[in-house]
Amino acid sequence: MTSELIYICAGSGLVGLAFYRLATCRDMLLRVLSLNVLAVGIAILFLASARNAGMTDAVPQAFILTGIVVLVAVTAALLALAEQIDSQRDE
Amino acid sequence: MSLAFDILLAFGVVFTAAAALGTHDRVASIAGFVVTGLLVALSLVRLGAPDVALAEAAIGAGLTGALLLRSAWRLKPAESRVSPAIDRIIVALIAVCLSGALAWAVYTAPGAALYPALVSERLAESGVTNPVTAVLLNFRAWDTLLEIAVLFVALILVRIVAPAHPQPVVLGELMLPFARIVVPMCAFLAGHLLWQGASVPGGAFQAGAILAGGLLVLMLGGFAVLTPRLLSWGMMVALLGLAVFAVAALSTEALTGTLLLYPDGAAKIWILMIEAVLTLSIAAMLCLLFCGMPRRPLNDV
Amino acid sequence: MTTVLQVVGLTLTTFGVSFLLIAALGVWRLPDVLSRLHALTKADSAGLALIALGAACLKGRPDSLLVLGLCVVLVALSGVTIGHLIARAHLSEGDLE
Amino acid sequence: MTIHDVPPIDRQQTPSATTEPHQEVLAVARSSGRLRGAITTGTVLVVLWAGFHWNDPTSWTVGVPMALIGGALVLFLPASAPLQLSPLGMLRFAKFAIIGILRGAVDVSWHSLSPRTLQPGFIPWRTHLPKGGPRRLFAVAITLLPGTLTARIEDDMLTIHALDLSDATRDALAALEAHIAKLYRLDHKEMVL
Repeated sequence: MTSELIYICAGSGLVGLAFYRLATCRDMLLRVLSLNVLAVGIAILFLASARNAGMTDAVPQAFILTGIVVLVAVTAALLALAEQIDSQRDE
Repeated sequence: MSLAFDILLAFGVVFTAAAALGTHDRVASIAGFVVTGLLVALSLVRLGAPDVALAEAAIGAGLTGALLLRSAWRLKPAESRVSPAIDRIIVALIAVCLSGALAWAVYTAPGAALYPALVSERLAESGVTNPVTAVLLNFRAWDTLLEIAVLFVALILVRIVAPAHPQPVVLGELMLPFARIVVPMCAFLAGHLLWQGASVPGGAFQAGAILAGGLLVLMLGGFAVLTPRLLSWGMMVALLGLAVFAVAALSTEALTGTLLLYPDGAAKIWILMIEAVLTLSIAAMLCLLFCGMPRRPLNDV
Repeated sequence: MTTVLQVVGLTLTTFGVSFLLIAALGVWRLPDVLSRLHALTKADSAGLALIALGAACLKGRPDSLLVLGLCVVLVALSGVTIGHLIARAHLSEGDLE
Repeated sequence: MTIHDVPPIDRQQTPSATTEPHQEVLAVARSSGRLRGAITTGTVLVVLWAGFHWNDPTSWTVGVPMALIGGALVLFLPASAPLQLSPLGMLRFAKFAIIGILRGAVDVSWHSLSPRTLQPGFIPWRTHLPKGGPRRLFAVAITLLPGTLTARIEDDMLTIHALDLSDATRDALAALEAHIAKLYRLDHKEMVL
């Protein structure tokens, strides 16, 4: 149980850090990066809580796997939008 | 001993994430993010989730890092208006409270383990022996179908917004031996992960991500230029995954009366077929998401 | 037999890990970018090769040698290529003496 | 530095398409060379697959398409000349390379521990090896061997960054060049090219 607690602390630490950065930063790229860190922190939390007697539940694993793939698509879309906003601002 | 390793690893994860988020140098920040992703992949292995760890290393650290690096050269840095100290202190307090509350809530949540029993009970009839693959492509295949749809929607969004296409640079002679070995190896590893995903960690998402990496070596090394013809082929392959998955859903409906309930005894073949097409399709989608898709043909390149 | 393999495996792994540690130290202590690349390309490949060999000994099955060999080849190749690319980019920025 | 600062690649200047006389003949040779490369790659992949999954014949349902895709991806790469390696040379070169890599690691570790003694600098090196495979192998091997790192390749002119500028380094480079020449069965007449 202790090793789960360690990873729960790490995961919630990541969430806190990413939240702070999202709230204080104006740079688009760093915001997208913080969003990714936030998602990673939640993944660790989810999987640490899914552990039971040395086994990890398969259903949350599948959810997180889906989440990682969706997140990369969201990141690509957000970056494309940010680039577009940047070039519109130029004109 | 293993506890010391866990503490060191967790500390490393938080430390690299703090370093990544704390610096104003974008490249350093992205490098920190990639290292964080790799350490997180290691800690996911420690948490007994090697399938997720593979996906995190390939997609979360690798492809996302490459995407961020691509955009770092295009996005202008924001005007450095530092928020007032009082704001930052308040936000920091909220963040600390949030972390603490989250950790407490997760740690004390009642561990109602409902799924493991259900999954292991029906694993024998799912056609595969890796429980994660069984959940992804049998028990909750409907979710995965929608996930592919989400990926495709993101692709369409990128196509509409049409960011600039990355210009490959002349990277010199040594790119050729690198590509000659790494590109076929990517295909090999993708096939290997796809095949072994039925019984041990692996599967279509990890395989697709690795194949996409191989395609990106070809693109960024300047060996393959994204001509309009290649682009439309890529779009076709990207759509193929969604189409095949949807057709499979409809034909299972016709055969068994339930969406994505595979016929008895044939589940493994169905899953393998869907996964094989999904691998190609995910690779094409990830590659196109990275390269962007200009509306105009690339005449002026 | 197994104990001999284990001792050999542990020794090789220890050597490999110390190469990696020294490479990290080198990145920190060497004076300029190009000298640091030396530490990254050479000590890394050799360290990983030794660790892989040690791991194969510890595992005691010959078929793991194939997977580990593949890993070593890929890491060495990408180390060399990326080292060269960084050096090349560094030179074209005009730092050639 | 990365994707955007350098002008885009000009397809006419890639190493495979040089300005030599019989363009059409060369084009045919190139496309057949590519096909040969793809077939070689596919065969290697099949052998690797057999090594990984020898105990599971059903795995070929994935293995065969994988080998086809891997071979097809290689079609994008420019062709290189067929390999004419001597088997004995390969064994000798492997021994030389393994010893060299270990020595390189020890050497650089030593320098990391005492960086004050270091006098790094550049060595320009005009190689006699013909362009293509031999020259690329030379560049890769330089980076793995003690104290040297290929920093730039311009035709037969290599710029090598060395941790030690003494004659010993030059001798080691000459020895490496001779080893590669033996590996590819090149004699001196061809090397003057």
